[in-house]
Formats: sequence, C-alpha cells, structure tokens
Amino acid sequence: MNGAEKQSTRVEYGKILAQLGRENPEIVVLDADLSGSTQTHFFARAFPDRFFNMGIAEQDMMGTAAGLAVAGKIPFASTFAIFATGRAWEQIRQSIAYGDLNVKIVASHGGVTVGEDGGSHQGIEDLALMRVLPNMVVLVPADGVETRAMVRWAAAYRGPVYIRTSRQPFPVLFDNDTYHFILGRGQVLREGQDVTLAGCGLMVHHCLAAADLLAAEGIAARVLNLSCIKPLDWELVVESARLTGALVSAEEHMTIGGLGSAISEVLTEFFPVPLQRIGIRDVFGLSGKAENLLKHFGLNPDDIKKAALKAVGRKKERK
Amino acid sequence: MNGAEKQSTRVEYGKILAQLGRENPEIVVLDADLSGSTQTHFFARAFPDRFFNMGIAEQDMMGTAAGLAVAGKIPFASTFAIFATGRAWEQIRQSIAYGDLNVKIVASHGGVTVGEDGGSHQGIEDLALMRVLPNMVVLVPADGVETRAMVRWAAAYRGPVYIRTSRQPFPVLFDNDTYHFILGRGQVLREGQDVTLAGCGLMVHHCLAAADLLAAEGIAARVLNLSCIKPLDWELVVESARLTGALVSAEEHMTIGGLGSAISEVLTEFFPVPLQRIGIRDVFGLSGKAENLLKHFGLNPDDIKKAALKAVGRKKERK
Amino acid sequence: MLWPWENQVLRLGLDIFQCRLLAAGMSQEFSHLTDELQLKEIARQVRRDIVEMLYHAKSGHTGGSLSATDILVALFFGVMRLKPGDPLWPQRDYFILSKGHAAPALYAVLARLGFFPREDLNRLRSFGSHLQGHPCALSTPGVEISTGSLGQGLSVATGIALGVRLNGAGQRVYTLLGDGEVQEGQVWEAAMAAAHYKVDNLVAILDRNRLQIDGRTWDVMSIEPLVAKWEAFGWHTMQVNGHSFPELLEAFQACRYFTGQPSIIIAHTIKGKGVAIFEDQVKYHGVAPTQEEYEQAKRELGEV
Amino acid sequence: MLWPWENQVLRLGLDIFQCRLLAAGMSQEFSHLTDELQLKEIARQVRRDIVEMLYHAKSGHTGGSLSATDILVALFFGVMRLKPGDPLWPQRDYFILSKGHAAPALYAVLARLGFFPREDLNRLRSFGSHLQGHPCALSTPGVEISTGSLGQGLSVATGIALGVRLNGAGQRVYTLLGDGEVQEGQVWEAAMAAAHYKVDNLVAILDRNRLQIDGRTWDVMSIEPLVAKWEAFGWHTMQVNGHSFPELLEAFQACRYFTGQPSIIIAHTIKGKGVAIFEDQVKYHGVAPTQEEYEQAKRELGEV
Ligand SMILES: Cc1ncc(C[n+]2csc(CCOP(=O)(O)OP(=O)(O)O)c2C)c(N)n1
Ligand SMILES: Cc1ncc(C[n+]2csc(CCOP(=O)(O)OP(=O)(O)O)c2C)c(N)n1
Ligand SMILES: [Mg+2]
Ligand SMILES: [Mg+2]
Repeated sequence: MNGAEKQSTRVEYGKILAQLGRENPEIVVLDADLSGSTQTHFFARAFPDRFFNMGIAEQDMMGTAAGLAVAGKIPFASTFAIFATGRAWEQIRQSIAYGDLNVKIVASHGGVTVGEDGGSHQGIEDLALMRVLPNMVVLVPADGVETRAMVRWAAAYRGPVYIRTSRQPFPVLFDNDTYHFILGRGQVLREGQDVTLAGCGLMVHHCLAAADLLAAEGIAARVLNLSCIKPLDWELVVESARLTGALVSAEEHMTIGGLGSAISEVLTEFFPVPLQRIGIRDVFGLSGKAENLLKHFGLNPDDIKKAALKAVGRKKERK
Repeated sequence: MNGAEKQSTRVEYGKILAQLGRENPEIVVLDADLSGSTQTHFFARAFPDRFFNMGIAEQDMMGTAAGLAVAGKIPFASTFAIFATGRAWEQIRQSIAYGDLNVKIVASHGGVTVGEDGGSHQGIEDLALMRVLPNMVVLVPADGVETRAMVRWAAAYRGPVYIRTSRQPFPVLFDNDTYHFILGRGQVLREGQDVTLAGCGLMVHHCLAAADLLAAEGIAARVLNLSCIKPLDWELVVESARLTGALVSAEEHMTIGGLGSAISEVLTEFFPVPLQRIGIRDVFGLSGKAENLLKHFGLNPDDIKKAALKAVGRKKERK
Repeated sequence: MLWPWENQVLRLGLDIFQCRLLAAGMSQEFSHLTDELQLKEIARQVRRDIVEMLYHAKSGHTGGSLSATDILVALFFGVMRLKPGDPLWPQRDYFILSKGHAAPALYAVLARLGFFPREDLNRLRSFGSHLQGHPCALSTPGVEISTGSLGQGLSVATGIALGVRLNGAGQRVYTLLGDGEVQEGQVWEAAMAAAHYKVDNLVAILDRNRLQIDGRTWDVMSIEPLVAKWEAFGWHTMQVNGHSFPELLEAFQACRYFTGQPSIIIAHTIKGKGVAIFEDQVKYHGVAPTQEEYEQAKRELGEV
Repeated sequence: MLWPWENQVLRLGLDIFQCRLLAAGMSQEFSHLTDELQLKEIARQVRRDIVEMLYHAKSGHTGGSLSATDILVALFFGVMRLKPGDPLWPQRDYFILSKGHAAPALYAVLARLGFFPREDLNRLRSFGSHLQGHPCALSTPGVEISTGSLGQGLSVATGIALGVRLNGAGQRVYTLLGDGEVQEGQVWEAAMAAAHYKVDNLVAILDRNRLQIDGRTWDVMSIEPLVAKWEAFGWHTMQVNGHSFPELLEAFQACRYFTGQPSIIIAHTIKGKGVAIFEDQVKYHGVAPTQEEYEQAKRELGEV
C-alpha cells in the first residue's frame, strides 16, 4: 500500500476503458454530454466509431445501450451518478435489468465531494437506487487499482453492472500486481477485534485513518473494504460481527438504502449486533469545498472514530 | 374492526379526493392517462378545470405538479407506482423534494397483486425509491379507512407526500370514527410478547392472520401496522424489539430498501435483535393471478408464520 | 441455439406457416408473402387467436392488439428476415414492440410463424406461462427485449440499429409505437438521436388509432401535427392505411430507398379493428372480451 | 413576507436600481427600462459581476452565464413585474432558470435588483453561502424553484402558468432554456402539454449559443431545425438576436399578442459573450477565469 500517491477513480476508468477498447472490438461507449467529466473522452478519441454521444438525454442513452447489448455489443454508458441512476432509473430497470442485459453503467460524481456544484449534482442516492434492482451488480472502487480491476472484470462479466466513480482523487491503496477483484467479496484491510469499520470508496480511506485514531485510544478496529455493495459479502459481515460484536458503516451516500442499510439487513438477518451508520443523514447536499462538506456531513475519520466508540459502548451495554 | 367488508385503497383515494376537491378549491389533480385505474376520474368529472391529464408523460406530470405547487396550488399527481416513482424519480427528487414543495403523489398498483400485467407493471421498488428522498413522507394505507384519513391529512400537510395504493381491495380494518392518522406513528393491532409482526398495506392483514396461526401454536405475536414508512415510528419498533426480542417485517415490496430495510436500520441503530424480512427477494414480478403470486413470492400468512417461528428460534439461540 | 420446443414445432402440421418455418430453417432467406388475400387470411386468423387468448386470459389489451395486427402480419410475413426455428439467428432483422401492451398480437404472430407452439397462446398471462402480460425477452423466443413501460422501445431499436450497423450485415430494425406513446419524451430523445446518427436501417411504425386509455388523443394530450413533428426531428415520414397490406408493404419497401435518415410509417388504423363492437371504442383498450363479446367476435372473425 | 435582508437592501446606495426597488416596493407596478443604452450599461455591470463572482468561486459556468446575460437583463429590467423587496409578492411574474448552471447571471441580476445584497455575490458556491452552485429556491430570494438538472424547467414553468391562470391575476411566466438542454425529452413533453393546455401566459427563451459541454450542438446531438420543431409542437416561435435589447424587448412585447398558444423566443447568442477570450469557446462552458483571464476580462468590461 502506498498512501502518498493519489489517483482519480474516474480518470482511471477513462484510461482502462480506452485500453479495453483496444483489446475488445465489441466494447462501445455512450455518454450524455459529459465525456470530459466522466473521462470517456479517452475512448471517444481512440475509437470515434464506437463512441456515441447521446447529448443531454440520459434516458435515451440507457435505452440505446440496451439495444447495443441486444445486438451483441458490450456497452459502457457514463454520465454523473445522479443523472445515470435518477433520470434514467426506469430505463435501467425495464430495458436493462429486467432483461438482464449486458450493459455497464459507470457513473462519476458520486457523493458530496462533488463539491461546489451543490445539492442538485451530488449523487447520494445512487447506491440505493441501483441496489434495489435485481440482476444489478453495484460497485464502488476505493482507488485507481480497484477501479481498473473492476472495469476490466465488468467488461468480461455478462450482465448489468453499476460502478460509481468520484470527482476527487483518492490515495492509492492496493497493489496493481496483487489486487484481484472477486464478485461478492470484500477485503479485510486491517485486523482488529474491538469493532469493525466497513466502508466503500473514499470512506475506506477514512476508515483506515479512523482505525489509527482508535488504536491511539487502545481500540483495535477491523477495517473492511466493501467495494462490492451488491452482491454484498455477507459472510465477511457476519464473521466481522461475530468477531468484533459492533460495526460502523461509512459511505458517501445516504444512510438510507445504501451500504449501511445493506449491512443492517445482513446483521438483523444473521447476527444482530450494534451498527452505527456514517453517511448523509436524510438531507440534500450543499455547495462548498469537498473538505467543508465532509466535515459538515460528519464523514471524516474523526466522525467514524466517534461512531466506533459509540458502537463499542453499545456492545458493552448489552452484554 | 370488520374483516368481512372489502374496500379498495385506490377507489377510496379517488372518492375522498373528489370530496376534498369540494372542500378546498386549491386542490388540483394530475394524471398520466391512467385516471380510470388510479381513480382520479372521480375528481376529473367533478372538477374538469382543476384536473390536468398530462398524457403518457410522467416526468412532465411531476414537473407540472411542482409548478402548480409554486403557484400556491395543492397538486395531487397519480399514475402507477412503477411509473410515478421510477420514470419520474429525478423530477420528484430535483423539482419536488429538493425544494420541499407541496406536491402529493398518490400512486396505484403497488406490489405484485397487480397480477396479470406482469413484472413491468408491478411496482415493488417504490418505497425504496421514495424513502431515500429527504423531505418525503412515505405512506402505505392498510385499508380504505386509513386511505381516506391519510389523503385528508396529506391535503392539509405542507410538503411532499407519497402514498401507495393497491389494485386489489383489502378487508376493512379500522373504524372510520375512531381511526386517526398521526405522522410518524404506527399502531399496535394486537398484543403479544413472543414476536412482533410489522407490516404495511395488504401485508398487515396477512400479519394478523399469521398471528392467529401462531396463536394456535402457542406463540403470542404482537402485530404492528407500520403504514407510515417514513418517518418510521422507530420508538414503536424499538419498544417492540425490547418486548418481543424478535421481529418479522412484511411488505409487498423488495426486501431491499423498503419497510424491512427501514426496520433493520432502526434495530441495528438502537436495539439489535433478529428480524426476518418477508417481501420480494431480489427478483422481478411475474404474470399470474394475485393469489398465485402471493404464494409464489412467499407473502402469505403461512410464510409470515414460518418466518416468525424462525425469528423466535433465533432469539432462543442467542440467549 | 436450439429452443427446447423447436423439434416439437417441427412436428406440427404442414400448413403454409410450417412450410415457411422449414424453409427458414434450411436456407438463409425465406420467401415472403406478398399476396394480399393470403396476408388477409393470416391476419384474420391472428385476430381470431388474439380474441381467443384474451378471452381465456380474462384480462389484457384488446383494442391496441387488433389495431396493430395487420402491421405485424405485414412485417413478420412480408418483410422481415427471420428464422423461427432459430430465434437468435445472428443475421436476423429485429422487431421491438414498443407499445408492449399489444403483446397478444405479437405472440399470436410469433406462434403462427413457429417460434413456439400455438397451444401456449391460451396460457397468456397465467402464472408460470412464458407468455407474460407484457413482452419479456427472458421468457419468450422471438421477443428481442422486454417492453411494457411505454416510450422506451425506440431508444432500444436505435441501439440495435447502431449495433448491427457496426457489424455490417445489413440487418434492419423495426419498432411499433402507439400514438399515445409519443407523448413520452424519451421517444423524442430517441427520434433526435436516430436522425443524428443517420440510422437508416431503422423503421418505426406508429399505430395511429386515435385512442389512448383516457380517451381520444386530442382530448387527453394533443399529438398532432405528427408528420410535421417527425419531419422536424429529421425522419423520413410516410402515411399509410394501416389495414391495407399493399400500402404497408409498399411503404416498407420504400423505406429501403431513403438512406441517411430513419423512416417512420404513420399507419392510420382503427382501434379494435376486425370486430365491430370493439372498433374505435375507448372502453376496449385494456379489457378482455366477455363471454358474449367473445361469441360475437368469433361469429365475425370465423373459425381458425 | 419580509426577507431578513430587506431592510439592509433598502439602506443600500441610491443608484437607479435602488430607486426602482423603492418604486417597486411602493406601487403595484414598476417602471420598466426600455432605453437601450441604460440596459446595455446594466448588462455590462452584470457581466462584470459574473466574472468577478466566478473568479472568486474558482469554479462555475462562465460561457452560458455570459450568453444569457442580455436576455436576463431585458427580462428582469424591461419586462417582468416583480417586487425585489417582496420576492413572494403574490401578483408577481415568474422566472424559471431551466438552464440552472447559468445561476451566476441570475444571481447578479437579482442582486442588482435588490433581492439580496451584492456583497453576497462573492460568496457564490462557498460553504454556507445562500448562493448555491445551481439555483436553490430554499436558499435564495427570487429563485422560484431549484434547477440544475437540465430539462425540468419548462414543465415547472407550465405548471406555474396553469396555476396562475386558475388564479386569474394575469401573471406571466418566463423560462430560459439552453440549446443543448432541448435534447432532454422532458422538454418535449412539456412543450406538448403547454400547447395542449394553451398556456399563452408562458414564454420560453432558448439561449441558442450553439455550444454544449462536449462541443458544437451539431457535433454532439443535432437539434435543428429548431423553429420547425417548436412550431410542430404547437408553439408561437420567434427568432431574435439575443444580444439586441430592442429585438428582445420587441419579442417579449409581441408574445402578449399571441393568444391560445405558448411562445418561444429563439435567441441567437454567443457563448461567453462580452469577453473576447471566452466567446464561442467550448472550453469556457464550465470553468472559472484564471487570474490572467480575470484581469483580461476586467479590462474589457471596465469597472463597476
Ligand atoms: C410509461 C408508461 N406509462 C403508462 C402506461 C400505462 N398504459 C398502458 S397502455 C397506455 C395507453 C397507450 O396508448 P397508445 O400508445 O395510443 O396505445 P394503443 O392505442 O395502440 O393501445 C397506457 C397509458 C405504461 N404502460 N407505460
Ligand atoms: C440532466 C442533466 N444532465 C447533464 C447535466 C450536466 N450539464 C450541465 S450544463 C450542460 C450543457 C448544457 O448545454 P446548454 O443547454 O447548451 O447550455 P449553455 O450552452 O447555455 O451553457 C450539461 C450536459 C445536467 N446539468 N443535467
Ligand atoms: Mg392509440
Ligand atoms: Mg448551449
């Protein structure tokens, strides 16, 4: 692991996509007038005949992607998370997921670190919206390495996949040579037996930082990267619940319907222990610098630490 | 309570809406070419000048409703649940919920009891889709009495409200004179200390029937009507968890993101005990008679009973 | 790919449709029907099947299935290149039923062509049947994509047309829209995109039956002038009598000569066409025939 | 309703805008500006404010704010009935910025009219500011509805127009669309509905600056012929030079005489108008001026 170097998940998506375009002529790419932001511009420039800019028409983009899949292509469709999953939800549902079509949706600008554009542009419901769809795989990479692995995996997998990328770069976490993406598997990034911190995307990094803060207070936190939101690695969640007896989930997303919600479903179904959910608590986003917003919405390592202390305290209470 | 008489929640919506139209001239109604199914036809006939059929254009319907609210009207917008919440999700998000506008969305054809029309028409994600929106109240009435009370309440409340109605009639459960809708409050329909059965809509009736089945096996089930999905009566959920130590949630909806998910969030946050979620388990709907589908998807009283036994068993396990 | 029931299909009787099926299985082309009387007879039988299956299902969309029947018969029997014994034949033409609620018409046509046994039709909409209330690609051979939510088919058809164009095999893509359906904005997004990308292997047909659920299109939400709209969106636009096989076939033929833009055929039809009591009646949009209506329809349509 | 800053606003200096504010607060009408030179001077100052606020914010939409400036100035200073001291005045006309990313232009105009203090402008997009990156009705006085997600404003405007028509106070509703924005299908749903319901108190303006994010509209997704499209959707359609105040004012005036249908003014503009380096450059869609560009812009636009 290398905490210093930073990579952007959306840029890594753009680059690997262009690379995959070279390897597989069946890959086609669609965008909705945001190719500079989603980073499909790399592919567009390399393969203009296999790139379709659909203009500002997200619904049509998803339907067209479905059609391309019917014709045997492997379409990747990109725009901002809020427009991909929100504006085109029913197209994804009816034209893609219901027919289990081979469409990959890679949406950028997930979370509040979108920053200055404000509440209308911060996709903080996308995981809830995609998680409720049968057949849909839902992924949130934690760094550039994982992004590349997931996109490569998605191109080979047969079925609908949603991948969320972020506007801001994150530190590099994984090693390119050893990281291997397996559907439905999370990773233990750090061992500990007092509490489990389970995050996705940027929040994985904040969980690791929180684990450091907790260690300073004598609390050993297990840290999970649950980048595969669906299918969730419920065995790892249950194992962690057994081992640590209390969990914190952390996501740049509503605490409703996303990773925290998925974990709480697993816990009550298999091993009910306290869970503190870190995320946006049922309010819309705001304009501001990413760091202001992370602070405002309580998404920083310190917030995770506090939640972990609370979870640990609740565990003791009930014993 | 009167188990014999049946009323349809969508028909009761249609009737009370026409009634409210007489009482309040600010009420306007929109539909998207389904006024015969959603039952807004009563209002349309009585107040043609205040009824706007937007044609088959759900997005525009929601945006127009938002505009009518800006102009001081109290718009009720209706279509099928899947199209209301799915096709127009981002309009509801951006043009209605983000600005906290006074729009009421009353959608019919929630759940799989839609029947023969099949998977494309059965709205089984609507609660997840609406629950993730800040400012949105999410309601699922359990009978005609509750429907009328909720619609009347919604017309007086200032802010966005989503109400799901059903194609099939249910037995009448409440008494018109004594039933009183309070936002964020559930009701205990039956007392019991072994397990809690918490449902909404049709499944409340199935929970009551399951409680009878359980009673025959010596298990006393507490039955809750959690018709107010958001804000959820978390105090009642916690109290029930404390009292009974195990719960079953039951909804005509995905087990992801809806009532069961909301309850699991509350439990892990406040009082972690076993929960079995009865609902559609991550598959799309099918054509068939309502009764075939209830059986196929495991939504009958017998399925709730089995889940309750399992929940009770899990409780013992961990003691 | 062989469908499990293919052999069964092949064992069926040897009327004209079965012969065509055999032919299709053996050569890359099959001979299209162009004889008006033959097509009319097929359409009569398809209508008969539609009424029968809806009567048995006790629910479903009568009016829009009957208005679309002649269009579907013209397309499937007179225009499209298909192999009913090999529904996923890579060189096939594609058909997308954007107005998915007309599924009974599509199923009746597919069954007659041999995509699946005609016996299946009477299990329309029943639990466990592969004939879902609205077309479901995962259950029914010959259904290219699931529809039922209106307004989505034209985008899908455009995507297929773009995809097969990349493959270069000269396939054509057809899609049938309802007239009420064009109120969906996604239709106009797709219309714009298809013209922008000059997908001239795409033909849309608009079933202009003048009715939607809540009434006449002009009472519910006016859609005229349709020709001006489609032309302004860059489409080659034709109008035909949607119950005239010569006109339909000529129009489908003509589309091949308009290159550089997609084509739309506005087919003027009568909702419920073929059974007097159903014709042009808003009431029969989404209800199945009663016993009495069924008997009446049988008398008008004759036997199979 | 009194906004908390209303008194503060009233205490501001007494240039022409403040006088109008006072006038507006005191009578039911306010005198509109029709003098081209005065309007040009206001537009210059608004552009100056836009550049200033974007420079401070270090992000935001330069091109589309500058292309829309003259349209907004013409509307807010020359056409609409408003009371800046009473943003929710029940008799007001309504404006919806459907192309919400041009928020800086709207904010600059609103501030100049006295809806809130001009000091606020330099806190555009910062944490805690009431000036969100895209218009947010709950934070900013004068913003009627939150926008930012393209394609939604025309529906809202139609709804307001229907609502105020029921009230019968003769108010008018204006909305500004981007040219790329009309690729959204919802725009055409709304266009159809507004014509169907004959909302003639609704005027849309289309900022035809020929650019969207990924390039020229005709390269990304062709939208022409625009006039034919809007006419086919039942709208009274006009075209003007979107940087000519006489043409804009005349068009807004003309709309009042077309009854029975909504009107759209296709305003031909230059993206980035007013600062040579930004003009007609796709690059400046969504980036704020650098220090150097800022200095250059100040030189061109002059001081406030
Ligand atoms: C998105 C969506 N909204 C609403 C419906 C419900 N619906 C089914 S058929 C129909 C009317 C269709 O009218 P038209 O397109 O004219 O079809 P036809 O007259 O050919 O039956 C409606 C509103 C739907 N299926 N999909
Ligand atoms: C639904 C939606 N999709 C995408 C975007 C991202 N976006 C912001 S501005 C823009 C281009 C707008 O082009 P145009 O309408 O021509 O505006 P203008 O040129 O006046 O800036 C896009 C795609 C958005 N805001 N909303
Ligand atoms: Mg019709
Ligand atoms: Mg533009």
